[in-house]
Amino acid sequence: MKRILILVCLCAAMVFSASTIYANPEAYHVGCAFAVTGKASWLGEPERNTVEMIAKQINDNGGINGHPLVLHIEDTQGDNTRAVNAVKKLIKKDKVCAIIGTSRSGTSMAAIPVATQSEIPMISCASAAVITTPVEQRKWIFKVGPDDSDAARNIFEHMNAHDINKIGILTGTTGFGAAGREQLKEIAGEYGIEIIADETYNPTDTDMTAQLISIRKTGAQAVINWSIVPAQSIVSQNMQQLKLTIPLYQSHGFANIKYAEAAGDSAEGCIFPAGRIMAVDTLSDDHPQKAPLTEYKKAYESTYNEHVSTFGGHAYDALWILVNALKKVGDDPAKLRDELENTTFVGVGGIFEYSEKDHCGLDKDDFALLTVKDGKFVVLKD
Amino acid sequence: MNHTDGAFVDVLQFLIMGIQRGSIYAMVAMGFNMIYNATGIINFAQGEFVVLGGLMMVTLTMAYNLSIVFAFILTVLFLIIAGILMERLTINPVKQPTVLRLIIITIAVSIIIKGAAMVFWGKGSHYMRHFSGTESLDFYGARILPQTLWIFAILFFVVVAYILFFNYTMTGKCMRACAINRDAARLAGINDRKMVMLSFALSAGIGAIAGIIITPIIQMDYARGAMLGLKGFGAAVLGGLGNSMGAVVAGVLLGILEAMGAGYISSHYMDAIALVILLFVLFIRPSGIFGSSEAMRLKEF
Amino acid sequence: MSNSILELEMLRKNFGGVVAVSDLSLHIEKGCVTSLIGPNGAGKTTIFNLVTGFVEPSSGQIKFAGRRLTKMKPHTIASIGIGRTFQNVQIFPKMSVMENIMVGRHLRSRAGIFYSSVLPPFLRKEEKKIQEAAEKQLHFLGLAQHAHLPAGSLPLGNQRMLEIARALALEPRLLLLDEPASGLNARETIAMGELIEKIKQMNITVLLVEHDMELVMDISDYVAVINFGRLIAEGPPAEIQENRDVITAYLGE
Amino acid sequence: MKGKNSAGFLALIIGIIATPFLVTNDYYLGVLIFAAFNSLACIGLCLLMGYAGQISIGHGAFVAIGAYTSGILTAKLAWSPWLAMLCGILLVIVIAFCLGIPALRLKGHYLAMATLGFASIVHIVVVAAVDLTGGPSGIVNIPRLDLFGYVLNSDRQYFYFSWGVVALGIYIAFNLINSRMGRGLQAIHGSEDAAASLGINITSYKVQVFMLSAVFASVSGSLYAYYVNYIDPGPFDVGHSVLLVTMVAVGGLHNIWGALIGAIFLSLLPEFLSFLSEYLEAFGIEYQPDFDTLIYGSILLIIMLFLPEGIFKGITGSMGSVVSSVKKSLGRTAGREQ
Repeated sequence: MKRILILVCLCAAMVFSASTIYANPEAYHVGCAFAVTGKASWLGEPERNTVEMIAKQINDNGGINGHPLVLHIEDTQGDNTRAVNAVKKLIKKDKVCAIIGTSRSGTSMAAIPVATQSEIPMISCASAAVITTPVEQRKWIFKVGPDDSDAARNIFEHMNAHDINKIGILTGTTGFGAAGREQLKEIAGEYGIEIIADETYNPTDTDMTAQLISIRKTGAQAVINWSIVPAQSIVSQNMQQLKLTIPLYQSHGFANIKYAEAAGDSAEGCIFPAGRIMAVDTLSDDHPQKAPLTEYKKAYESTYNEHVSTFGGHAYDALWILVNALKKVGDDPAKLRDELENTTFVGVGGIFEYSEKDHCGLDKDDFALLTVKDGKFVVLKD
Repeated sequence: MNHTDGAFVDVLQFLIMGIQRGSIYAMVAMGFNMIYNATGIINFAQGEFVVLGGLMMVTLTMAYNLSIVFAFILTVLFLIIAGILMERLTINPVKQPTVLRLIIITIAVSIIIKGAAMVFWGKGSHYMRHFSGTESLDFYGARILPQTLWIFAILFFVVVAYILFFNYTMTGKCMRACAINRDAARLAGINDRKMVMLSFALSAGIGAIAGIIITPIIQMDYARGAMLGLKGFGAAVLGGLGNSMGAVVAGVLLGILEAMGAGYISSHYMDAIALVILLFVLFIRPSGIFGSSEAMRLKEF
Repeated sequence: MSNSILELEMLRKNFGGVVAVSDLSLHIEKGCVTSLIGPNGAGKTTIFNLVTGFVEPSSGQIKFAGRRLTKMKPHTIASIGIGRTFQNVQIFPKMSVMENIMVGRHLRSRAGIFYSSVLPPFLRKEEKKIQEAAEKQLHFLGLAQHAHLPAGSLPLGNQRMLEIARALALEPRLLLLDEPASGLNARETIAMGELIEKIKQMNITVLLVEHDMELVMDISDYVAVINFGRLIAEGPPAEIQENRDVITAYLGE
Repeated sequence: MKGKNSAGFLALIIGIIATPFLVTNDYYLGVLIFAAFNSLACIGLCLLMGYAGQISIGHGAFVAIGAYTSGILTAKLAWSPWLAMLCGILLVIVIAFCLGIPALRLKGHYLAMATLGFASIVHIVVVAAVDLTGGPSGIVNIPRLDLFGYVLNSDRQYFYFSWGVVALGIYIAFNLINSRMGRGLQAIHGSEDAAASLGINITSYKVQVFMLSAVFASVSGSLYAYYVNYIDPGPFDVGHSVLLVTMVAVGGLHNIWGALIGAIFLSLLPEFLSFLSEYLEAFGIEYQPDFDTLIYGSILLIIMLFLPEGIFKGITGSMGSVVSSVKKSLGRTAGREQ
């Protein structure tokens, strides 16, 4: 009996102390919902790391106009149900003024109704176009992930320049891969390119030989591998094994140096569109993004001792865009939303120009075509 | 492309890839069977053994730069200890074991192993160098990786060792006796609790070997266990639970079915094809291809 | 035997190479107690399983009240009026004694899954009838004081009684009892004999497999002796007791 | 329903009515709404596993079929959500019938594998049939449910509605258990031979209860779709099927209340863990959500090791001993006073 009493007291003390710590009326509360663990943790982890780093930086420098920035970070585990709960918790319990996240397109779509209904602005780090379109239904939703169609356009332009017009596509069966597959099929015609093989693989797949042989049989001139999961690095290895020498294009989901490392020398020479963060060193000094990119890369890599990735960059952009808006209008969600629509921001992912009609803000020029050379990402020159 | 095109080369290539996939399923299924024979349960943490084996091997070879052979032995030993620990801590203490309860316990263990692997090894995908290079070899026009040959060879070695162990050693014979009739074996003076522990040790060891040989090809991350476990379970059931040689054949068959299905029917429905066939086999032969219905009746749920 | 209720014609059952029942023909007369006796492994329980549809005959046929039972499922055979008990008591140990018997009323009630789960008020009448019938059985067998105990907690003798009560709840025309007295003490065995007499008086035909010869000779109207799956003798108890073949079969040469 | 169960049912109803007055934060209500979906599926699964003794590691598939039928018919064809839900129910009845007849002949692990295989096939089809299901991109703009023309917009309304459905589910389950059919099922669980000898059509009963439990799962899927307004294959993978079985086993296999408690417990556990991390951080203890998986697994293991019959039996058992000891001491004082 005594033990139970002590336990009750302890719990009460915990509740009390926790509530006093968070009761800081001056602070700006921002919610973050990332897939820190679970099947999409390679997205969520760098995102979480990035926002924690920036928040510390901001608070060390006196906060936002004197207001400390308090981040509430929730783990969605890449799971839709958890994402809905997380976003609801941020809005209803932590009373945040805006939400950054979620990491995946699927979790973003699940969370959108919650944010919309509560009229809290949400900046998604995922890239599917449906997140911000149609814009009338997505009044409160913004995203920093680039549109898949813009990435596809970059690839197709490069193909046009090299007289490639019959291609095979190979996509992962995740939200990212499926959205890419849709876009590729939709806009290939605009560039006079014919998709003659359409194959998919599971994120848990271990071997894409069969799919590549099917593509080889059709006589495709190039392969586009569109995926975000680690399994994609197996594709280039399988191609090397099969001695399949046609050009390999990858999506912007490949923009993680770990994937190139995993693929080893088989990844050499593959071409993919990506934000310029991946090849800062080879960027010319007069490029407007050079400064923020260098700064972010340096800060991230020195803090966490691991390579910077595009996904962390999304979180960087989202948080700074939000912080800039907070600086101007304070933490009223409605004002924040209006301010976000007028934002222009030079960030890691590109130059964001949000407007009433465009809640994505990036266009195809924010991608650069990169390639892998000596195990490093470099800007493709040809 | 050049002369390597052609239906025959494709078939051959699918066959090679199928056997490679299937070899892993076969080894997972053998692990399932060993524990099934000793306890009558399916160990849902079997896939996690494979993951642990792979990750451990990555660390030893890539971070500590140990030689492959040495790291191999160390990893298998590590997993055997892990298997014994699992049995001593979670299976042995259970006083009134019902099948479902033990299964849920193994599910819990699999979650714990997954969580621990995530904390220790992080969430990223880990890769390691192939045993002997990545330059693929020509085999009647089809391409085959040296690692694939390693996988075939090691599967063969494991199967031979398995047969020798269970047919020619006293311990192996005792384990078989326990599998056939536990009460009778106990009356004959066999320590059945020890046999259960041994079965966990061995099946963890086999899991480790599977993980080690496949990691260079598929890379390893903490969350792979569930899928490997599912496929291995499919192979074990297809072969007839408790029948390890049946499991080997069924595992390889399942791998070939998947590769052929992906190549000739549809990569979108690749996994479904193999599963549909599996279900049909079960519906026609309720105790698997090589299972006997008599043996099944002995070990009901 | 024109008045037979159950007719076995050239019945045969092979398990692999083993012949369990070999071209056996036997007619069971209506309203009588007929016993099947024979050494262990003679094929008596197999005959029960053949009659109740648990195993399919390799050849030959079974007729119950003029209907062929071949290819019928056990539950269908139960529905046309054959009840049975099992050699190793098969009660439902986690259910109460009362519920066990209520299960026996299964065929005498009709509610399906939809009515059962959605509209129970419409079923109160039926449920009440089931209960009343079950209570009647309990009283008949003197188990009423145990009605709400879990069946598994009863002593073996009562469990056997319960199993018979459950089969009686079916209101069968033919009741197959598989070694009802095995494992019972002398007093319980006598009670069992009295019970079988009572069942006979209810105009239910009884087919009995039993090793307790005293009981068999006491209550049977007719005895059939089986060895190695063959019928080696049949007739009234007194006749059987004199039969040389039977004595040889039981005692050996 | 009778005795303790009707008292429990009354308590449940009172709990459902009272909760939104005590818990005003939509976040907590939202969590409880998700718990209701799992509870519903688990009640059905408990009928199948605990009472008919048949395992199914494939009920996530029926949840998926319910959710997708609702999603496709309402979002793409603009049907009424109610009609769509009904179609989902009819569809799973047909599918459960077709699957159940061959599958329920299997036993133990073979049945487990067959249902598990079924669940992964459904998941693969949901992922691959892009034209029908939207594939991994899912289905957006699924409408909210309306009740007599009154849209269930707030979480409080949806809470009442979904838990009302759970209460209805429990009512149905108890009716069934205490009926002729329920006794038949328990008889099958006790001894298939004896049940058959009493005229119970075993195959038919197993298939019927399989179909009923599939209906529970399907309704839970439909409710999920109408609540989240978006579905993709993520929540309906094989892991979900395994989770449902785990919920039933953790709560207590042989009791509907157990299934309910298991479902609620495991639905809330991840949220508890996220609170745990906040409190630990508030005390300055570095806590990574990475440990959640580890803790979750450990809790599951501890329950299975120390509460073999599930949480429900564990709680009622200890409550029973408390009650009896209280009774005893009361009796003693009463005795002294006389």
